Amino acid sequence: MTTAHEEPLVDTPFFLAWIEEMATAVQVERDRLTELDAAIGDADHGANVDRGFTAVRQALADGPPETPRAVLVLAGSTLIRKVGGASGPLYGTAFRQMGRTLRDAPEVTLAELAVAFDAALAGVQKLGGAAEGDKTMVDALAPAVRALARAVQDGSKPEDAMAAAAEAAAEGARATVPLQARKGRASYLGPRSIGHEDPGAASTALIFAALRKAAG
Amino acid sequence: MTTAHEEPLVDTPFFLAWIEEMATAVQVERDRLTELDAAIGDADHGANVDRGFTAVRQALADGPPETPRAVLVLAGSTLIRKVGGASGPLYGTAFRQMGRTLRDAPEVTLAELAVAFDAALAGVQKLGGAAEGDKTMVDALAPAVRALARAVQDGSKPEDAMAAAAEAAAEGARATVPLQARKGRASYLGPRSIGHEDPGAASTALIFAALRKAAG
Amino acid sequence: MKKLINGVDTVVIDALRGMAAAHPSLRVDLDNKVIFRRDAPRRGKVGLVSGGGSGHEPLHGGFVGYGMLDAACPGEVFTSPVPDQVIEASKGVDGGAGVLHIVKNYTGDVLNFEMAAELCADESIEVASVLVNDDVAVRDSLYTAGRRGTGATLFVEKIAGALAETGAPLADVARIGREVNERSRSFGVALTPCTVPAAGKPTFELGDTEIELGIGIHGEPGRTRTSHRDAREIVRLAMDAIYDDLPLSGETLVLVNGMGGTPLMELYILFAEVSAYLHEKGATAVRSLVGNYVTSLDMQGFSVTVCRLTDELTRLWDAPVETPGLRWGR
Amino acid sequence: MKKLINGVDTVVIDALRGMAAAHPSLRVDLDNKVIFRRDAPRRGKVGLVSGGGSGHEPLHGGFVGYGMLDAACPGEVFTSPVPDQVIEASKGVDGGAGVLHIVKNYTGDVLNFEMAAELCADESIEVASVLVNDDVAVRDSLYTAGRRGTGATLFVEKIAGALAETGAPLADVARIGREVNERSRSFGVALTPCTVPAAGKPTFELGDTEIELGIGIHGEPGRTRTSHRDAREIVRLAMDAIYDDLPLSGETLVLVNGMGGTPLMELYILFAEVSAYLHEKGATAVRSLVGNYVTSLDMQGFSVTVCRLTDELTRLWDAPVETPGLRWGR
Ligand SMILES: Nc1ncnc2c1ncn2[C@@H]1O[C@H](COP(=O)(O)OP(=O)(O)O)[C@@H](O)[C@H]1O
Ligand SMILES: Nc1ncnc2c1ncn2[C@@H]1O[C@H](COP(=O)(O)OP(=O)(O)O)[C@@H](O)[C@H]1O
Ligand SMILES: [Mg+2]
Ligand SMILES: [Mg+2]
Ligand SMILES: [Mg+2]
Ligand SMILES: [Mg+2]
Repeated sequence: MTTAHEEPLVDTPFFLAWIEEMATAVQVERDRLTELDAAIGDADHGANVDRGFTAVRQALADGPPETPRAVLVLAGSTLIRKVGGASGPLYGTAFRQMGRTLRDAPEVTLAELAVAFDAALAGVQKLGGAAEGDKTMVDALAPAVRALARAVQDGSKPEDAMAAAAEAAAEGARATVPLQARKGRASYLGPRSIGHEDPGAASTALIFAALRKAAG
Repeated sequence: MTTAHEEPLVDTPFFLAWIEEMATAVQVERDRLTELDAAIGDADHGANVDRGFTAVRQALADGPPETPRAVLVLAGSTLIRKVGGASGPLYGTAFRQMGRTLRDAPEVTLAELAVAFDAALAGVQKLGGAAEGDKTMVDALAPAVRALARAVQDGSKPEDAMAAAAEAAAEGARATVPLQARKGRASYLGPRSIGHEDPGAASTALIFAALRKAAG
Repeated sequence: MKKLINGVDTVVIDALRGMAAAHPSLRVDLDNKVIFRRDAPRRGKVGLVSGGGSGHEPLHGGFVGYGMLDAACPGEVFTSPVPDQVIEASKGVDGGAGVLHIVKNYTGDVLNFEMAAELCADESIEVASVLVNDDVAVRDSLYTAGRRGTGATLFVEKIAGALAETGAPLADVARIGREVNERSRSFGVALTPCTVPAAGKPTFELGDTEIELGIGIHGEPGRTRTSHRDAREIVRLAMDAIYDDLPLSGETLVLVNGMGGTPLMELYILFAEVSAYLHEKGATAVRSLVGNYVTSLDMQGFSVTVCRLTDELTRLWDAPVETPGLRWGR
Repeated sequence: MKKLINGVDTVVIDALRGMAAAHPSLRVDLDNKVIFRRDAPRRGKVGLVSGGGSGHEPLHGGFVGYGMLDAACPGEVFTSPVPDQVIEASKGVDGGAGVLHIVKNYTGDVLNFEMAAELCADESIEVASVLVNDDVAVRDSLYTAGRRGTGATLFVEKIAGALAETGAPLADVARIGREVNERSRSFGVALTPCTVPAAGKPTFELGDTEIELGIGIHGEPGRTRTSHRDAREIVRLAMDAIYDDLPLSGETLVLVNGMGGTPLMELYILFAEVSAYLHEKGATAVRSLVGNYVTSLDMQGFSVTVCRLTDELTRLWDAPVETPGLRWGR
């Protein structure tokens, strides 16, 4: 990440670091994610995202792309190709849409990143049809995307904007606990889904925590 | 049982009482017998003998036979027809052989009873091929039959002879604990059969305890 | 967790190796994780592709063969397959008459099959889909992901497979698949949870006298927990739930399905009760299957699926089938 | 204990009711507890009767039908049938060519079938017997009741049934049954005990990292207890035990059999290992079955059975069979 220009820029190494942090985080938290999924789903979310981000890490190592766009598109298509389940296409689409919104340059502005995150959210919602409050990853993703956009608009430093996004995601994930699920497997449980954190929201919070970490 | 004659006589009501006592005893001890069988067999011995003696009780109630011989033969064939497993044919044969050795009279002498028990033992051994020490019902039956014969020879009163038989059977059953099984299912366990009481020996001990009870 | 496996990460591929070794009638593509009929693609025949998470065996791989599926795509345990698998499978079975995707209604399955279908279209493979959603335990409303696909999947695969074998066009094969789904309903009950290998412990806990009603096939808890009771009463709960949704009469096809850990003896006891229930309602099980067909790893429990037959459906059900898991007439 | 039953005393009869309702090709005599082929007795054909304790389903009732058994006698759970059942069955299948009793080598089964055979002789029914004793975990010596009959029973029933279907005389059908038995060996492994309904609790206890080697099919503990390990290593233990007794080479028929509570996925993983083991020894599984065929209620575990084929045995194995549990060629 460089802040030498007037407008803060985010470069390819930053995105690679972010993905590295993500892969580490979901590996470390794999069992907790699976336990969350066991309670209201089918006990595979930890394994799914771990398998996915490990594959992304591998794909990036095999042929490191040169632009943020390429990093994100490769990450997204790797997730689609390796994860399966609901989270595979959803996360895959999120990263692909994010990437496809960016110019194919070695650095992008923070404002462009905010727009890209918005595209990620739109992609997830278009594909999965979930609104906020349905107890899905959208409940962490949407507030995080909003917080980032607001911080960028307010002229925050990159690390502060990303910290704000991470906090919003964590808060959004926590806030899924009292909700009754209306999308995904947890919706099969009806009222019994209340009282548990949504696993996808929890992994989304990890993704934004990784973003903050990558920002230093 | 009458002891009015010089030689003690055993009558039909005694045999009916004996069978009643047996049926009660195996019902009460059903779970223990099954647990013994679970340890070194297949967890059905309690159910088997309970089903068998309940059926015998029913058969006797349906048409009470008039002689000890008929009581025993009916008991034996009912066991063969209702129990299955190893114990069904073995116990069935024991009772049938016992009956078939007796005259078809309403009363038999104690000496005749001893001979009949000897036939029971011979029947079980011929059919099952087990010797003493093989950790089977024979380990309770053989000493009981011997004790009864000895007591009768010594001129004991019927109740004393039967008590001696009951004690010998109980002792014989207990003595199966340290043995390694060489017949029946328990033999599949090899040395692992050591340390458990044989379920068939345990039920034989119950049969002789019932004999003592029936003798008053 | 005790399982007969070589490692939690290789269960799917190791099982595929076993299928390849056991069934010469199949061609198992270990790289792409696709189970094919050995003779696929068949010129002029609609190709049937199904798939879903592993852990439901014999579904789907065990239903690949003459008169049923042309290919199956097994995902990781309880995880829908990825689009690549579905694309490989679709390419491999397309004999020029198009490909039918049979998809159980789970968000993951739907999304991955949809993505695959789009990419197939790019490669000029004509794809139609049948969505299976037979489970009455889930209300199909704005507040759920819709009914789950469970036992009826087998009926759809068998009957659509039989029609495809006659050379019928894709639209007809899709139509009959949808008809089977619409005429079928299921309900499941668990006595115990199951253990996903990678999770290492049971997906939920259940007391010694409790059962879960309205379970799916992914080890998830059911809609409600209740006290254990006689087979007769449990069957009544399940059948009432089905009947409330689809009144039963006339000739039916019934599947009494074990979840993987239930002895066949118990499934027959259940079938006797199902059969008596149907009789009471003026319906008959003229065709039936009793066994472990759509399972949930080692879960103890069962599901019951009823399909209201038509003459056409009965005829197609009776048509020859030759797969590892279902076979008659050949 | 949670089971899908109406009561511990009625499990056998309730399951028979279910079989009667599910399989129109069978005639189930509920009074005598015998499962018949609907078309028994068949004039001039040797009648095949098998039986044993219940709890091993689909063995034996699920193997009644064309090309296999003519009748099966289910005893109580894990309890051999009584002679009356065997006599009824024998009478009901005698088409004038005599009756073959297929008996697993357990004291109870042997005694009850022997008694029945004697009484059949009194009624002028010619009876021959095949004793199945394939389990290498038990040494056949003066110090045991001899080897148990386990998985090979299915092979004997199928192959003798196929020969009987050709109209072969009783002596030949008995001979081939004995030949199959002599050429077959089995070994079983348990991960968990099973629960006999009437006993109400598991037959033994096993730690979270322990397995039982050399189990039979009656929930009994095995010969030794050892630590749990990879499927590959467990298969090696089982196959070595078989190989030590009967060196394997050439073409074989292999059954990888679940004990009732093991997912099919795991059985396929085991089959891959068995197949690799055979390959190493210069043998091949040219025919195989993978599934729950000779079970032990809800036990988790498996057994593997290998039969060294001859051309004649392969031909008879391939012959058509139509039973609830095994079906091909019709
Ligand atoms: N329609 C949807 N829209 C957005 N997110 C969804 C949707 N359905 C499921 N999810 C997310 O996916 C997560 C589950 O992912 P995962 O367990 O990997 O897949 P699966 O549910 O197929 O097993 C849920 O916790 C939820 O956050
Ligand atoms: N060959 C034999 N001779 C004498 N008794 C035997 C023999 N085999 C088994 N038994 C007796 O039968 C008992 C088991 O009876 P049971 O459990 O009812 O039958 P099964 O072993 O067929 O399950 C054993 O405990 C043993 O005492
Ligand atoms: Mg999940
Ligand atoms: Mg027993
Ligand atoms: Mg899943
Ligand atoms: Mg028994």
